Amino acid sequence: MSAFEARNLACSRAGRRIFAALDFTLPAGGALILRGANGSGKSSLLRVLAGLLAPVGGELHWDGKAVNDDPEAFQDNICYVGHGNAIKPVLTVHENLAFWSKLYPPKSAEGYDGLLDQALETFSLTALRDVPGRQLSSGQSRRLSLSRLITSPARIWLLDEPSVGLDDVSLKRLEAAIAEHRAGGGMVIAATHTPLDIADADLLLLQDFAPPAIDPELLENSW
Amino acid sequence: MDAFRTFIDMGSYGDYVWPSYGLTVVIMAWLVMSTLRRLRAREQELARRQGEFPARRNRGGAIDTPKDAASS
Amino acid sequence: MAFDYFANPARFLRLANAVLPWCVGATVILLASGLYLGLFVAPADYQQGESVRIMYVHVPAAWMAMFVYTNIAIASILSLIWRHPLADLAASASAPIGAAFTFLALVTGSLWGKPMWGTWWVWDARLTSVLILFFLYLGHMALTHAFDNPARGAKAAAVLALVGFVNVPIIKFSVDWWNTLHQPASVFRAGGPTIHPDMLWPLIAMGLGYTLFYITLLLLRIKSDLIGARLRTLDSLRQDAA
Amino acid sequence: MTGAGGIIARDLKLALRQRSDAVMIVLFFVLTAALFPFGVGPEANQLAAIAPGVIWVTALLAVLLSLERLFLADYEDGSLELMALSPVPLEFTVLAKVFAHWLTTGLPLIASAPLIAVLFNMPASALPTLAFAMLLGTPTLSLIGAIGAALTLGARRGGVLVPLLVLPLYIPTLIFGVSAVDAALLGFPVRPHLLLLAGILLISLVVSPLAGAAALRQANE
Repeated sequence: MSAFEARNLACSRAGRRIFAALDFTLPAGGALILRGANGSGKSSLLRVLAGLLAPVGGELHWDGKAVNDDPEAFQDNICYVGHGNAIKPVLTVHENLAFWSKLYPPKSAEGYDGLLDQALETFSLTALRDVPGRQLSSGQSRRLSLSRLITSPARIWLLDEPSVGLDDVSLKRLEAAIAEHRAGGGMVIAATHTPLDIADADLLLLQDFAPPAIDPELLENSW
Repeated sequence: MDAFRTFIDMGSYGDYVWPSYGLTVVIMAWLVMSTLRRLRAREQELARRQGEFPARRNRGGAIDTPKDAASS
Repeated sequence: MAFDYFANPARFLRLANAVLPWCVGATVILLASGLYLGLFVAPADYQQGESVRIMYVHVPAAWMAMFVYTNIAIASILSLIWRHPLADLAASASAPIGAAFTFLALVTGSLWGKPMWGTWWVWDARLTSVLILFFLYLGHMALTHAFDNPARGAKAAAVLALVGFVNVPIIKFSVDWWNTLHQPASVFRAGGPTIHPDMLWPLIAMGLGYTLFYITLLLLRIKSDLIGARLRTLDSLRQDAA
Repeated sequence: MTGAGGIIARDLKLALRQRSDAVMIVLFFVLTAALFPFGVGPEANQLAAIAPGVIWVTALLAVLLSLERLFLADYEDGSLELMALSPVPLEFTVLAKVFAHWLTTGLPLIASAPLIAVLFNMPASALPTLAFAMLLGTPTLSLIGAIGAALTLGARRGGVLVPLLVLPLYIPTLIFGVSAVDAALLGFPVRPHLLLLAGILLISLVVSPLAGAAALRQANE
């Protein structure tokens, strides 16, 4: 069965180590919640997992194979929802979603149209379908950004503060979508401050992987 | 004295030859000065702050850095 | 791998400290003998008279302009492909030195040109190419320092240096082409294959002297940047402690 | 490749809905060129002589002005990250975005160049060569400009930095672009000039996606 694994992962930003010796194993259908103070490296970890940021040490494994052997092939397995909503103000809700969805192969055989409608329905955006991006509230923008998850064929969802700006109803919808994704063998890794109700999720506390406050070796041997 | 004057005159091209050499000296000297000044300042600051953390002095440099700390 | 050896700064510093005195000594000797040969031994040119002595500071500067840019391009490849940490420092430390030499080549070329052409500046193919090279240097330096994260600046500058390096021959060719369209071929030929040996020796001495001068400064600047990086690490450690 | 097509279609749709951007670039082109007669005097022969140079230099500046919108908005709203993660290779993404950029700036510039030629009293016989040279040269301007735009994402003073990085690299295109039109005006063969422009375009087609993609990856880090 496929699993997503991180071994001895280390990351630094602007020459400053933020976490080190980080390990986790996520089985199919698993969920991992990242917690930690501001600046503890939750976002950086997600960006490392997505392949946007190169780790300074350690490796990732997918299906028992090292991700580094073929990073491009691995990227088909992830759907990343970051801080930026990537919504163009002059495109409508539907156009925005359609553009991102069509960069990927369709999730199911019935093609894009049904998927797009389903995604908009999931996050109650159907009524806003033809509204241009500039008229959306921040919560609505977040929902539109999240709706990419529904059309994506990816097995791993990487969510950076997915619940920011969401009302209670939308939050419930997100939790339901996550549960459904996991039921189908998908995996979710989410960084969040607000309580997100995800059944038996593993918890990863980033402060457990903070580098030692003073690292003399680093001091002598770093560029 | 005359030999010196003809040397300075450079066959009436002195106005061009000496500024060329002069500017070369000035620019190269400036490169050296600015490099040394920055090096000295940083060496002094490092010496001043070395005691700030109980860093293990590791003059031998025998430990191979994981290529990581790189690029900072 | 040989260049992996210097992936450790302490090791690099030890080697640099050992080599530096020799570099300084050789630089001084070469520049002194070059100046002596150029100013006292070399004969005046039968056409250009004593003004030809500008050649001994001008031509090596023009060589260095190209040589240093080539070095930056090589360092950029090492940085982008092998991510060698020394390469970024070498590139960023080289750029101001190369820019200074390029500037010298331009000004001394102009000072040499004034008595020959009667004006300070002609759009001579050679001078024009060097002027553009100077702009490439300025762009590289500006980009290196344009980011809050020095690593990002170094990587961006490496990409720029490689793009610039691909473009240098194209720029040279296009400027030559443009120049022949618009101007009679220049009477002014710096150096050339039929140069008198008494003129060649000071040129070689100065050229080697400039090269060693560059190497000396490069080592000093890398050393200084290494200390700077260590100070930054100290800063972040202090922040973490706070 | 369908993905790259999608990016072109999207950028064109964006440009169409923000038409004022492209219109501004063309206006800048015409207005700047129209300043030259005030600088050098209204004498017809003189204006005709400098026309090719003025058209190329102002076109170059107009392209420079348009470079900011190539990646900046996508960088700021997170689109660039998603593009880097998509199955479309980032090199193709760069090419697609450059192509869309050229369609919305280079092409309008080519279309409005004859207007300036007429204002400068340039003989109509050279117009086909001017159009053809611009057809080969303006894509190069977009391609090289993309490298500068990508490299300066996230930089302090990115806006003033781009001209410093890009203008020196524009010089070969400027030289051969002008010399082609000059040759046409003087009745010399224009083929070699155009071939050189095409050669530079080919080199840029290889270098720009590679360098641009590398720069975008750095910006996303």
